[in-house]
Amino acid sequence: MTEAALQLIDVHKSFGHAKIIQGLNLEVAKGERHAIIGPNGAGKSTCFNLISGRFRPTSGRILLNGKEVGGKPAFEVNRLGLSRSFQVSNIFANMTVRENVRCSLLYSQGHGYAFWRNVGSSRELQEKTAWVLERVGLIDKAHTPAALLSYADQRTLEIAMTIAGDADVILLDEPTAGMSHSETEYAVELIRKATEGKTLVIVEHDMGVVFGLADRISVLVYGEIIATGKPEEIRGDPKVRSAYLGDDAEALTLGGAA
Amino acid sequence: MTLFAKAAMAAFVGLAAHGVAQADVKVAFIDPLSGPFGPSGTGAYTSYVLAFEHLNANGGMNGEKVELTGYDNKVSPKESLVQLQKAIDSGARFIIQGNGSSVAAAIIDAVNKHNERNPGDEVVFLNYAAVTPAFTNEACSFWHFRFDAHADMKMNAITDWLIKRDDIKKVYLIGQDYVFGKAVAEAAVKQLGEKKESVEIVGNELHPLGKVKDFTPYIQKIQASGADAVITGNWGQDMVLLVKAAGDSGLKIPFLTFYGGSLGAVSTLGDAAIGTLYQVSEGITNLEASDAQYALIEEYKERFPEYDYYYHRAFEAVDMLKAASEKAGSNDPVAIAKALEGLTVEGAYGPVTMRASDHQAQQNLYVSTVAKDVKYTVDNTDKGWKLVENGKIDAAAAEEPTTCEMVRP
Amino acid sequence: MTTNMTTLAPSASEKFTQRALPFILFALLLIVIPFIGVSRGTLTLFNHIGINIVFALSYNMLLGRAGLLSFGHAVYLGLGGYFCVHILNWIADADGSGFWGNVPVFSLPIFGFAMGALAGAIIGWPSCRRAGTAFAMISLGVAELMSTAAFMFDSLFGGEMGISGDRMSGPKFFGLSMGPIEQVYYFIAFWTLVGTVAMYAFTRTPLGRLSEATRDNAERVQFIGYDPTRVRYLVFIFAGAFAGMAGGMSAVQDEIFTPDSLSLIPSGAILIATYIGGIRFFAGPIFGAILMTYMGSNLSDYTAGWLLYLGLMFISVVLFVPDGIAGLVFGFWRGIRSPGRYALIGKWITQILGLALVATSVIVVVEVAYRWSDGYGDVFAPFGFDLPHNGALTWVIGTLPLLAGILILRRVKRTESEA
Amino acid sequence: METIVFSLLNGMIYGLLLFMLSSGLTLIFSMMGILNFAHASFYMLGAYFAYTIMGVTNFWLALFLAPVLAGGVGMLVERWGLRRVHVNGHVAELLFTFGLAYLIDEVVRIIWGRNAVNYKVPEALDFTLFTLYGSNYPAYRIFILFVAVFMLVSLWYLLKRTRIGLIIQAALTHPHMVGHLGHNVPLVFMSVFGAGCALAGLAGVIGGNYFITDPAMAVQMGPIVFVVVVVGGLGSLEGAFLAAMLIGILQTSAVSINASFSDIFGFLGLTASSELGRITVAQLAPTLPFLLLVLVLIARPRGLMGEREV
Repeated sequence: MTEAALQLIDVHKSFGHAKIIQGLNLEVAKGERHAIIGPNGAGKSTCFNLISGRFRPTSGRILLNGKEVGGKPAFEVNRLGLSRSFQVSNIFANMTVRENVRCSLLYSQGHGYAFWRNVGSSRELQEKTAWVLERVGLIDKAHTPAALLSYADQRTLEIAMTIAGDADVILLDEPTAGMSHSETEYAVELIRKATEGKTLVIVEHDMGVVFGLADRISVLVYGEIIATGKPEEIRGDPKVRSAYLGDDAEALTLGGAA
Repeated sequence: MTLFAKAAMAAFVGLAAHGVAQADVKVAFIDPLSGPFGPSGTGAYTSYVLAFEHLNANGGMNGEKVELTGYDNKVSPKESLVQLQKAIDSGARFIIQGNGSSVAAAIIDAVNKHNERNPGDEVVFLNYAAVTPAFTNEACSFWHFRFDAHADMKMNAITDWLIKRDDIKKVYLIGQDYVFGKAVAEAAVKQLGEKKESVEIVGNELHPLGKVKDFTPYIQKIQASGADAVITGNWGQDMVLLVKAAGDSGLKIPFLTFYGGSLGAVSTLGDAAIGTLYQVSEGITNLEASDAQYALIEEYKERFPEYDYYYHRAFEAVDMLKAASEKAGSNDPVAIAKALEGLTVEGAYGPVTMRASDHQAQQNLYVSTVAKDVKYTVDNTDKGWKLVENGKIDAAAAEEPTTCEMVRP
Repeated sequence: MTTNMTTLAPSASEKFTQRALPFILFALLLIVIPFIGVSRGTLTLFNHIGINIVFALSYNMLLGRAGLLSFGHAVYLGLGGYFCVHILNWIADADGSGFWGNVPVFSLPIFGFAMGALAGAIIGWPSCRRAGTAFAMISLGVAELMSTAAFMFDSLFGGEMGISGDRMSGPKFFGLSMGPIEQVYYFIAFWTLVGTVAMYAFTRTPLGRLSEATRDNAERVQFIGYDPTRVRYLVFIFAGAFAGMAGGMSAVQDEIFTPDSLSLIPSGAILIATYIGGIRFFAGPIFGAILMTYMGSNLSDYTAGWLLYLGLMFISVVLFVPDGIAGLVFGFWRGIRSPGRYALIGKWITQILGLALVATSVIVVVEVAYRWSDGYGDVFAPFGFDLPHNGALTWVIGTLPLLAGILILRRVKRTESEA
Repeated sequence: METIVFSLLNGMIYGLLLFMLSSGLTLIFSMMGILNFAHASFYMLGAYFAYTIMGVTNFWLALFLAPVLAGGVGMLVERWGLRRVHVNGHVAELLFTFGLAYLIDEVVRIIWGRNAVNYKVPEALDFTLFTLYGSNYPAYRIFILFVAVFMLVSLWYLLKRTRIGLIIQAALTHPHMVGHLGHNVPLVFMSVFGAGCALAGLAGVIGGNYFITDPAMAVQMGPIVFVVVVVGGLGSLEGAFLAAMLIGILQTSAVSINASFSDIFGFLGLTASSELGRITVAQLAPTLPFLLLVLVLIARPRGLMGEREV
């Protein structure tokens, strides 16, 4: 068996007395596109925060490419090849789109904390910045301050920053939240293109996106994964259906049909 | 010429009505004129304004009018240097300053350097209140003249008076924790040891400069020590709060101070000041004096009701400047500096001599205390300063030797 | 791909006009100043302006660029300056021999830089672990601690008298004896230019960019592979270093340092200068330093109320022009080149008129109040008008223009928001 | 023994004054996130208002009226100043109050002059209450104690037993919640700011004649108030109380200790002849609060009893 890109073994997380994550086990293979779904408050965001180093797990192990990352600070996890986006746009608002992307590239391009180099003089850095912007279609807005972008463009920038650093594991937290139908379609296409050959873990409410994109899906309910499998397996799983009541269950079906 | 000073001068001297008089000798007054230390600087500035006004009315310096300009240094040594440069630039050749030994040290240093670097363009520094002894000892300069008695001399006056009081056997020293406060304490220890061994120093305390809000703990230490008198070099708020806390705690022993006469102390203390607050100075308004002196005091109070006639030495300094210019027959700063050396003028409260060896003025000192029923009151209260018994210390008795090795041009 | 690059990065000519040209003009201006026949006093003022430009720019590395509000930046200027004054004395004592005997006074800012960096590295270590208000409070505590402690160590800080030195000692550099103020001017001008260029260059380095990223969003910085604490710490060291460099310049110019140069007062002053200048622009602190240095040493000649004017100005900037002088200047520059310039010019003229009216009233009231409160019977008499505190005319001038001005300004604002 | 008793007593009174001053700032800081640099200026205003009112009427009216006036000024400042800069963030708010402190200082100088004013303890309270170890104890100090305790109890009652108190308490710990409770947030903010300033004004009324009423009193008190708030911890009046008492007693007792570093650290080889060895604990007294501030912020950012980090 090939080594998993991401592996969570019996991870627990509690805040005070509130047990948010209770024994999470998850394995994402290299190159796999994995979606995590579940009702609100199931702990999806917490799960991302644990993986990306924002929170420290109460117990359990988190392995990234076989290396323990649980409890490591976020920047170290990032350096080990994991990059994530945020549910609420989390960008450098006072900087231009180009600067946002350029900053996201600095570490992977080996610039470290350098104070003896001009950012403008590195040809590779300029080219890579332009390449990323081109790829996500923000090249025309390169000089716009990020705060002035439209909502959808800010989401796109969020994705651009996430994929910029050449991480091989990408975590996207509801990338299409709040987008219109056409914007969503565009974003899905973008994600598909940009994460080619990479491992992708995505949290998403839009079942169309989930079923269109994911190779495998995990269902997270009350801090536990109740099912993992291919989209069609999940769709038919009675446990999942009972977890999703009403509209959400319908969404599940619709998503499958789409 | 600055606008503020111009407006002030116009109002004070009445020049506005008569058109601008020809000003040939420019004098710069560099001290705080605004901000928290503004009052002490302005008190002295007004004294100089009146003194120069009288000088100009009496023929000026060798017939030339004197123009006084105030420069606000915000008691910062650095800012003082900027103002000094501005003053020199506008033609001032005499610099007056007094508030803060750190500022004075910076000005002495800068004047020395300026005179060395710009021969033919010399300036002279007339110090009226910075009393760190070093300025007329190891750090003396030909360009610096001090019209106030320095800390050791004032201490001499205090200790001379103190040893005559047989009821004072235990003395407590308290001062601000910096060069000046330490110098005061050192001088007190040394002089008391030499003059009267039986006087015991029961405490020698330094407190942080300008940071103590409640002196009660210190007062309690003084009370516990059984002291009969306290000697302090404190000034400003540290002075006022110290005696205030003493009053509150019922500590009724003499506080021998350098700056008890500074603005606000008497009014803050109220009746508690009587018999507890003592100061040493070169003169107080309630001494026997000529009618001319009384007239001057009254004129000052009328012109500047917010202040009291306190900076007597400002008037002495201006008198000496005039005498020196006449002796030299010129208004050239170098000639006047040379003429000032060894010069004696007859002041209102006794002769004043500028000792040639260190440029330290020698004059009588007076120990006084607060009393009611006096001719001139202070702080708009019903109290004023009154000479105490044995309070007059002759210039000769207050004199201190100097270690100055004067380098003359 | 290459075509994209050329469209993204500014062209060579843009780079020249936007980056190199301002510095070349700045350098030319610095060289020309002594030739226009200024007095020694003015040169002294220029020297202090130069020192404050470097100091304010170094402060803005924290406040504007890294988003760190410090109330103790003068500590680094002070420590750098003290070190340099000590070096001045070592140079004088070495008398031409040994290491210090061969150090030209001209190079002092380098030592100040090193000392500032060292101080920044030591003090920054605990304080940069926190950002925001906690950082501000730590800096306040550190400033109070340092300035009080300085009074306790006389051999290092010289007590309230401070430590002074003589800049004319040591080997000459380019034949400069450093005695006359003109020579000191060139020394200051040189280092002001060096400091300004270096700090501008810093903004273009990866670390400089990261400091802005950390200001905008410290959390996100972690997810692009950087430790925000480390970024802050490194920037803090540099800010301290450049402040120390300004201290070295000041040591040569004033030849004295006193413990109060470490206190909250100069730290607060540079905060005000930087903010009034405009923290969002690189050039902002330069404007602020020039204006504040000039006001600080000259405004007090004209009015006893200069502190009040300073406070009013600062508050007005915080309230109405958060981008400071630089924001106004660049806004004006953009405005006159925009197509709608005529409408804009009309608006500006109205605004200036409104401001002038407000200012007239404020000045009259303040000046009359100060004279009244001084109690010398001195009367404020601008342009020959007597304005006593009990004159009707005084209060007419003190109120009517104020009201008219406010009305005009509000009207402009309203039409602006309607448009 | 007498040193300890006096240190504790005086330290407690100083601490209570500090608490009165900083409780208002704790409320403002915790709820609105504004580190009000001008807070001590309201303390000064309280003292000056009281001085003026006392000149016209009497001390007892001043005791009531001066804090109200100071609070009124505070509300105006909030309404016409702070609210406007609020959109520009906390740094702008802080800078606004920083400038305001300058302004109030200068205005006080214009109105009341540059020198200390003669604000006296009222005659009814100007007597010696008792004599302890040969030292008189002024009745006014005990009066301060009473006023402070009265204020403490009222504040406690207001916060724990009234509806508005509950809202404020909720807002202290969860500042974002107030809006969701359907309350008029600007009004709540304005009232809290005014109340905080009134508390500072009250401290000024009873502290101004205990210490000294001059234009420098704000600058001197300012930084120490921050220390109390930060050391006490955000959102915690109990913490502010503890910190105020701690600092009051610490500073007052340190003054009476004459031991020098060489006495304390002699075992490390520090000699009395060295500069470090000569420093005494008494000399260190004014630096202690700031040392405490820095240490607390580094080691325990939430302060003694804070709910949140600063």
